[in-house]
Amino acid sequence: MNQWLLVAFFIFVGLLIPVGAIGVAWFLGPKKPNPIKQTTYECGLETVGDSWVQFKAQYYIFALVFLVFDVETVFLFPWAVKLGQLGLFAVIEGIVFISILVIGLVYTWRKGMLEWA
Amino acid sequence: MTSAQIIFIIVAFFTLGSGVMVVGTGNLIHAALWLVSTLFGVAVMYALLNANFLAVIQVVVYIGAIAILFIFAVMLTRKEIRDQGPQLNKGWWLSALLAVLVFSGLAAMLWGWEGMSRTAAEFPSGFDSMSELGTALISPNAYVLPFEVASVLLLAALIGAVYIAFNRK
Amino acid sequence: MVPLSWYLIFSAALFSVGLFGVLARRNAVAILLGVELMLNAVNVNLAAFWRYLDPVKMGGQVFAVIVFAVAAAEVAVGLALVISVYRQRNTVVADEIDMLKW
Amino acid sequence: MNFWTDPLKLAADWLVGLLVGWGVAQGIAVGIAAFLGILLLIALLMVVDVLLVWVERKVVARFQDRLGPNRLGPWGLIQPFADIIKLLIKEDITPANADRVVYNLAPILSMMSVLILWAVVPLAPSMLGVDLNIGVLYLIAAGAIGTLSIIMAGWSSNNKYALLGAFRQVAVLVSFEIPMVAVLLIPTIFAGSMGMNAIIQAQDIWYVVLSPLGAIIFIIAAIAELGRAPFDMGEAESELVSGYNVEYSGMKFGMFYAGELLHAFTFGGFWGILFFGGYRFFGLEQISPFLSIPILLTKAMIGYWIIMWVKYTMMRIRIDHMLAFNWKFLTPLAFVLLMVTALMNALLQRASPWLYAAGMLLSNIVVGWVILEIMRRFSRGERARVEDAYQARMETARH
Repeated sequence: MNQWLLVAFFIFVGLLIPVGAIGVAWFLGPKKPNPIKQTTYECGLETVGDSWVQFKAQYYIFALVFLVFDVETVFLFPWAVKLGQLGLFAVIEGIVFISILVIGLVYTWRKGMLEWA
Repeated sequence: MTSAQIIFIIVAFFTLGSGVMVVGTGNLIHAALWLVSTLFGVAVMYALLNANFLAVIQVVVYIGAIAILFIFAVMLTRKEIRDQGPQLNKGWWLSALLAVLVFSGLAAMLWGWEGMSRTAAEFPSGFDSMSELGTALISPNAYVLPFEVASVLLLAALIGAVYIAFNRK
Repeated sequence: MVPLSWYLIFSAALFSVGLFGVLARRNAVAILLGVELMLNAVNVNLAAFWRYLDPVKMGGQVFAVIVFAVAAAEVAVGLALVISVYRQRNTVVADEIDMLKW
Repeated sequence: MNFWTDPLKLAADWLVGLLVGWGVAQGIAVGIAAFLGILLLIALLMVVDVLLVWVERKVVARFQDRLGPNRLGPWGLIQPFADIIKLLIKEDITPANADRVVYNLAPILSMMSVLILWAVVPLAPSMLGVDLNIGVLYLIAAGAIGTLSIIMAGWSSNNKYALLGAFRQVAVLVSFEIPMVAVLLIPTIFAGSMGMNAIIQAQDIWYVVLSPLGAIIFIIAAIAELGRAPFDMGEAESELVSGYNVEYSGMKFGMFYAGELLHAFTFGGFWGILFFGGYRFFGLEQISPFLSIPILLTKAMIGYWIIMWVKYTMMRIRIDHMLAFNWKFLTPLAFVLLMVTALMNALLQRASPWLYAAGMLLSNIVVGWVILEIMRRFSRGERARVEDAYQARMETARH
């Protein structure tokens, strides 16, 4: 049997349990909606303006740096699996790869992108 | 029709439906979330093709990083998140026509090809795609150069993107 | 067993959907979403050819992995450009970004 | 093959035989048996989860010099069940401005991202959901879905606190994923495989001995991934009232809460699997799954206890410090450690296992010592800078 079928079962059951729990709660709980109850919570004040506001660019920078690093480290997994059998050449290769990664990190650091300014 | 075919058809329609929603929906956050579901469908495709590594990095890289980046970018480029005005160009029907033409052209081309009904080759016994991929990526007479160049490409992308997005005035 | 053609047709359809998105959407971020769909369609093709032609040769998977890297780079730079333009011009509508026309 | 050595296979064979006897096709019967097994596993996990609520409350009470729940049942053991009943009969409020579909999907995905982790957890040598050859990456993939659920919850609530909490939480989560992935490469290098079972089988010497720094970095990154204190930026009560789940109530909130606890327990388990030999304990696991499952769960519980210990001892770190700590300390350290490990692995390839372990341990100690030395110098410099600035300010104030 394909392994992924079992993963699909896990995902299905993993969805089933929370859906079931929330469904039972929805079935059992009282349903008396009113406009005051359904307002957005803002520490007792009435909410001002839209909350889907614009965010600071810093979040994007962190996500960006993360994206690049994530892709590169994920690529290292096939390398790590075969490392034992391939000897010193593979190690040097991987070290070059990681060093290029670290250069990127040093560059962003030097440019002050990693500051939460 | 076998069970594999039924699963394929369900996944394919799910993925394509989500893809249509990506290009069709007005709210960009919704579009990004539909993109996530499309990407997940593609990951299932990889799983159906026994490409374990691709299936997992599809989820890790695309859903875990690229989709998040899209959502962040949408939040950053908005004063009011709900789009005003039309989402599509004036000549959108031309684009639709072109897309349909491309699809029918590709389909027609595939129709005449003799490899169409080819079925998957069996894996040799003891075949571990993960370890083969490791060998292919790092052994000197295989794909070591693309592997290293990919890291240089990503370094360039990082430097370029950081420079562009964050040029403080 | 699913024949190869199904995967190819599927990926052609996904590619066309992405193409429509790239051509028809006005918002630059949405255009990049369309590009992502197209890249994914390409990757499905590569994986399918790897599986159906000669699974012992890992070329198809390696190619797909490189496409992942390219996609990541493309998104990083593309979205950075969009954000940069937004900060200067206050718009993300592709038609209104026309600084280089003059 | 008897009940004592392999109960699961026995039960599965019996069930398949029964179903085939009823005229069900072989493949479908196996599928049904697998499905029921998974259902059983996850149902048991939910029971564990309920008990974790009790453990958590009891332990935090002790940390804070209180008694914790002690009214209902012996030692308050019935308390979590009462909590569940309360959550079940509470009104399910959806804010009027929320994006309904996304809002309701987020807690479900959050719980799912935790439950599917157990697909790759080996409970015993012959007892695990799926022995994927990419098991380690599966961990990261499930985490990606969890990250997505947080951003969905924050955005769809249409609440400023929720959105801010979600954004901060996601920034922290993605940042700490880098050292996490880098450190996950270390057991992969040692074992030469990404499968969880293979990693456990290869641990004749626990990997915590080979790479203590790796184990420490993993648990720090794991705490951040879990969004627990000191990295609980997303739900900082005092700043953001409750962060991304502020608008959630009733069972939907319960899903986030239960998901968080089970996630912590699961990561305790992964810590045990990757660095402390998983179900292995002096050959006891060979005797019976009835011994190996308690061994694994005990290790998971110890990991969970350490996570709780950190949570109730440390105060919350400011977000800029948190990100600086990750990008300027943890990530470079993880990469350096990775490079050193790869190099040592190649050099000690032909050495005996004990020499290999000693060399690895030594290299870890050297890296740790160097990093501590750098930290010490840096902090002394910082202190001198701050004190000089203070002195200078005092001087100007005097004049």
